[in-house]
Amino acid sequence: MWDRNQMAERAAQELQDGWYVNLGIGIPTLVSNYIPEGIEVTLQSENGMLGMGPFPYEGEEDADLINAGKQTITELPQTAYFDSAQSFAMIRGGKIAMAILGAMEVAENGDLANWMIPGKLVKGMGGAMDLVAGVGRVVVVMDHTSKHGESKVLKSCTLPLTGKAVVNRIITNLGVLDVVPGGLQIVECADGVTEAELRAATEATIIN
Amino acid sequence: MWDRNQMAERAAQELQDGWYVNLGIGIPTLVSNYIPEGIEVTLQSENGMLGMGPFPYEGEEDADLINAGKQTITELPQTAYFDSAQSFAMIRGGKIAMAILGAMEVAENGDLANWMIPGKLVKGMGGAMDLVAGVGRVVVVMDHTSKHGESKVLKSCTLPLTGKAVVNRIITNLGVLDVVPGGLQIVECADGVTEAELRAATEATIIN
Amino acid sequence: MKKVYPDAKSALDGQLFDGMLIASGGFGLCGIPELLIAAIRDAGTKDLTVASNNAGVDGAGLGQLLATRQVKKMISSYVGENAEFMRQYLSGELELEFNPQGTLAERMRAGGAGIPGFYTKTGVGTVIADGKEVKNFDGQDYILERGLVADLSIVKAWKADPSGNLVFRKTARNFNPPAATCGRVCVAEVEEIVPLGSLNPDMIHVPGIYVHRLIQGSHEKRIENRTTRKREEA
Amino acid sequence: MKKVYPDAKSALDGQLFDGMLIASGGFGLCGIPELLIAAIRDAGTKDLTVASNNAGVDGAGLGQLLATRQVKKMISSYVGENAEFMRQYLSGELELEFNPQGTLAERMRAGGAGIPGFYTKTGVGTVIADGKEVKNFDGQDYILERGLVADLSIVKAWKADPSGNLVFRKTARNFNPPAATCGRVCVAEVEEIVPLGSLNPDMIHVPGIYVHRLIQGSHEKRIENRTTRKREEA
Repeated sequence: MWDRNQMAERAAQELQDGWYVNLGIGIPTLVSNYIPEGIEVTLQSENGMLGMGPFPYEGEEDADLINAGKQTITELPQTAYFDSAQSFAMIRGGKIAMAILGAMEVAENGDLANWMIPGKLVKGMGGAMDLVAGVGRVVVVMDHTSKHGESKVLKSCTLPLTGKAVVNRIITNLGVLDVVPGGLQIVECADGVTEAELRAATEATIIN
Repeated sequence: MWDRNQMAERAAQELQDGWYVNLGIGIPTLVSNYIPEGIEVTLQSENGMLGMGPFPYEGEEDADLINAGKQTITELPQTAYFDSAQSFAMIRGGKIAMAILGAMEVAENGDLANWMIPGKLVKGMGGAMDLVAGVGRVVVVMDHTSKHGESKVLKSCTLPLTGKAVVNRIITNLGVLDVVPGGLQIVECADGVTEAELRAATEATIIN
Repeated sequence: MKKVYPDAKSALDGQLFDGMLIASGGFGLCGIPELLIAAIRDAGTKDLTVASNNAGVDGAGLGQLLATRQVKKMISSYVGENAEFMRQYLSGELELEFNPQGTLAERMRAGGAGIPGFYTKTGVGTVIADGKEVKNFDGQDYILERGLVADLSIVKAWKADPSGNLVFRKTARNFNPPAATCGRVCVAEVEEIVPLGSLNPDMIHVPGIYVHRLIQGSHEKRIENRTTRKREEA
Repeated sequence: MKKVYPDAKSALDGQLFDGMLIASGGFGLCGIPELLIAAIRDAGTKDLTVASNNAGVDGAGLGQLLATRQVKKMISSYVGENAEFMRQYLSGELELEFNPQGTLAERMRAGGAGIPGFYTKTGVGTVIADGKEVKNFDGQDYILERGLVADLSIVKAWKADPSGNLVFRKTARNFNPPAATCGRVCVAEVEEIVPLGSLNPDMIHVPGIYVHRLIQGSHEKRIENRTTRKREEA
C-alpha cells in the first residue's frame, strides 16, 4: 500500500518533458517533490502564474505571490504572471497538458466528484470544473476507500459532479487504474497489494 | 458651404472633456486639429493604442508605431498599447464615447454604408462594423451629395450596410442633422447654406 | 477630467445604491480593494450582489460587508475560510450563485467586451448546466454562459498614472483586470500614483479607459496560508 | 524541451501541410512574421487558408504567398493595398471571407480560450449576419460567431526568452497575441532572444505556454504610409 508520498511519487511518473501541468491542493501538491530527473515541467497556478517555484525561505514571504491554495510561493526565471481570464483561457483552451487533482469519488466512466457534499459545508468548485473540462489529461490521486472502508472508485458517482467523463487515470493508495471503454483497467498494483485486494476495494467494473 | 476643414472643425464641437474617441480615416482624422480649448480627449487607434499623438517629426518615424490608417504617428505621456482583441473589447464593450466616421450613404433611420460597392473594388470593413455597433455615439462626416449631385442622405441605403440604425448625427458640407424617431432633424445649416438648400439636397425625410 | 480622488469615500460618492451589482477583484486576500470595501461598509449600502471569486475571511476583504449583512447575494467560485458567510448561507440569509472560477473570470471579461453570451465546456453534465442552453459544436456539448456587467467595479492595483492606466504586481493581478472592464463605473485603489509618463506604455495591464476614479492608499496585506521552507533545505 | 530553432525553415519543419489553416499576426506591414512567411513560400505548401487582418502588399507580408498562388482563401477584415490579391479575387482564383476586425480578433482569442462560439452586436443587420444564428439578449439582437482554431499560428514579437515568453513593441503587438493563442502549434519570430530571467515576469504579453517554437531574425520593417510633420510646426 502506498502512503501519500508514494502516491505523489507515482503520480510524478505521469509527467513528460516540456509539459505544462496544474497540480491540485493536497497530495497533488506533493508531486512537485518527485519530478523525475531530466523531465522539465512548468507548473501553472490558476490564480495567474506559469512557472511556480517552491515555498519561500522564512521571512521572504510576499503577500502578492500566492498559489491557488493561497500558500506563499516563489517565482522562477521563466515565470510569467497574467490575469484570471487569461489563466482560464489557457486552461479551457487545452494548453495545459495535464491536471493532477484530488477527488471524493470517481466513476468507471470517468465522472469526477470533488467539490461538494450536499447538506454539509459547501466551499465551491474553484477552478476544478474548468480544469477537468479543459486540460489534455486528468489524473486523479486519492485514497481508494473512505475512512469507513467504502470504495471511492464507483460504478457511478453519488455526489454532485465536477465533470462528466473527464478522468483518464486514477492513482490511489492501492494502485493505478485507467478509464477505458466499458470500465476501468488495472495498470498496476501498489507495493504489497494483490490484484484481488485491489478488485475487492473497487466498486467500479474492472474489465481486465 | 463648409470645406473639409470646416466640417472637421464643426465635428470637433461634438467632443466632450474626458471622452475617449475614435476618428476614422479622411476628414475625421482632421478633427484632431480642432479640439476646443479646455477639452481633453484621448484618441483610440483600433490597431491597439490609446493616446494617439501627432505625426512624428521627419526622420523620427517608427515602423512599429502606426495608426489604423497605417500612418506613422507618435505616443503621448498617457499612451497605452494593447492587442487587437483588447482593442475591440473596449470598442464592443461601449468604452469609447464616440466615433467620427466617413460614409458613402446614411439613411434616415441611422443605417450607415461605408465599406463596399458591389461589383467594384472591395477593400473590406476593417474595424468600422465593430465601431458603429459598439461605441456610445456615432457621428458621420461626409459630403452631402455625390460628385454627380445625388443625395447621400437617403430614405434607405442602397449599398451594403456597415451598421443598422447606428448613426446619431450627420455633419456634411451643407449642415448638421440628427437621426430622430421618424426621420432627420436639422440642427444647423452650414455657413451660407439656406435651410431650403439643405432640404433640397436631402432625400431622407426631414421632420422639422 | 480629474480621475484622482483624495480617499475611498469621495471616490465612491454618488456611485452607490441599494440593490446594486458590484464586481470586485482579488483572489482570497491577495489583491483585494480593502479600502474601497471598507468605504462601502461605512456607506451602509444594502442588498448588494457581489461578484467576486471569494468572499474574504471573517473581518477582512468582503467579510467586512458580510458582517454588516449588506450583501444579499454572492457570485463566487469558492467561499471557504469564512464562518460568518457559512452561517448566513446555511440559515438562508444569503444567496449564493456558484460559478466555476474560469467561467466567472470570462463572464466579467465578456461583460466588459460587449459579449452578452459565450459557450464553454466547463460544467457540462453538472449542476452548473441546470437551466442553461446547451449547444453542440463539432460533436461536443457546450453551455451558454452570460457576460456579466456590473454597476460598479472595485479593483486593487500596484501603480497607476493619473490617466488611470493600471499596473499590477505578481499574483495580485488575478481577477482585477476582468473586474475592472465589466463595471459601468470602475474605481481603483492603488499603492502608488506615479506621474503621467512614468509608466512604460507597452506594459500597462489595464488601460485608463476602463478606470473612472482612482485613490492612492495602503492597507495591511494579509497572508492566508504562510508556507515557507527552511534555509537548510536549499 | 528546446523551443529555439536556428532558422525559419527548421522551425516550420513538420508543421506544414497542404490545405491547412494558418493564423498570422500583424496589422498592415506592422508586426508581421516576414521570415516565417518567406519560409512557407519556399516550402511551397498549397491550398492554404490564412486568417490575417490584412493580406500584405504586393511582394511583402502575405503578398509573398499570394504571388505564388499558395493561398486558397483569406479570412481578413481589410485587403486593400494589394493589386495581385484583387486580381486573383476578382478572377475567382481566391476565396475571401470578410470578418469585421474586432470579430476576427475575438474569434482568434476565443479559439485559443476554448470558446467555440460567442455573441456580438457587430454586423447585426448586415451581410455579415447572413446564415448566422441571431439571438436576443435583454432586448437586443446579437449574432453567433465561431472561435477560430488554426493548425499553425505564425507571429512576430520584439523579444522572447528561451521558454517562449513574448514581449511586443508599440502597435506591432496588434493581432499577434490572439493569433498566438489560437494555433495548435505556434511559431514565433522575434527580434531578440534574451536570456531566461531577463524579462520582467509581470510584463509578459504572451506566456511561453502558447509558443512552441522560436526563431531570432531580422527583416526590413517597411512603412506603408510615411506621415510626418515639419520641425517648424512644433
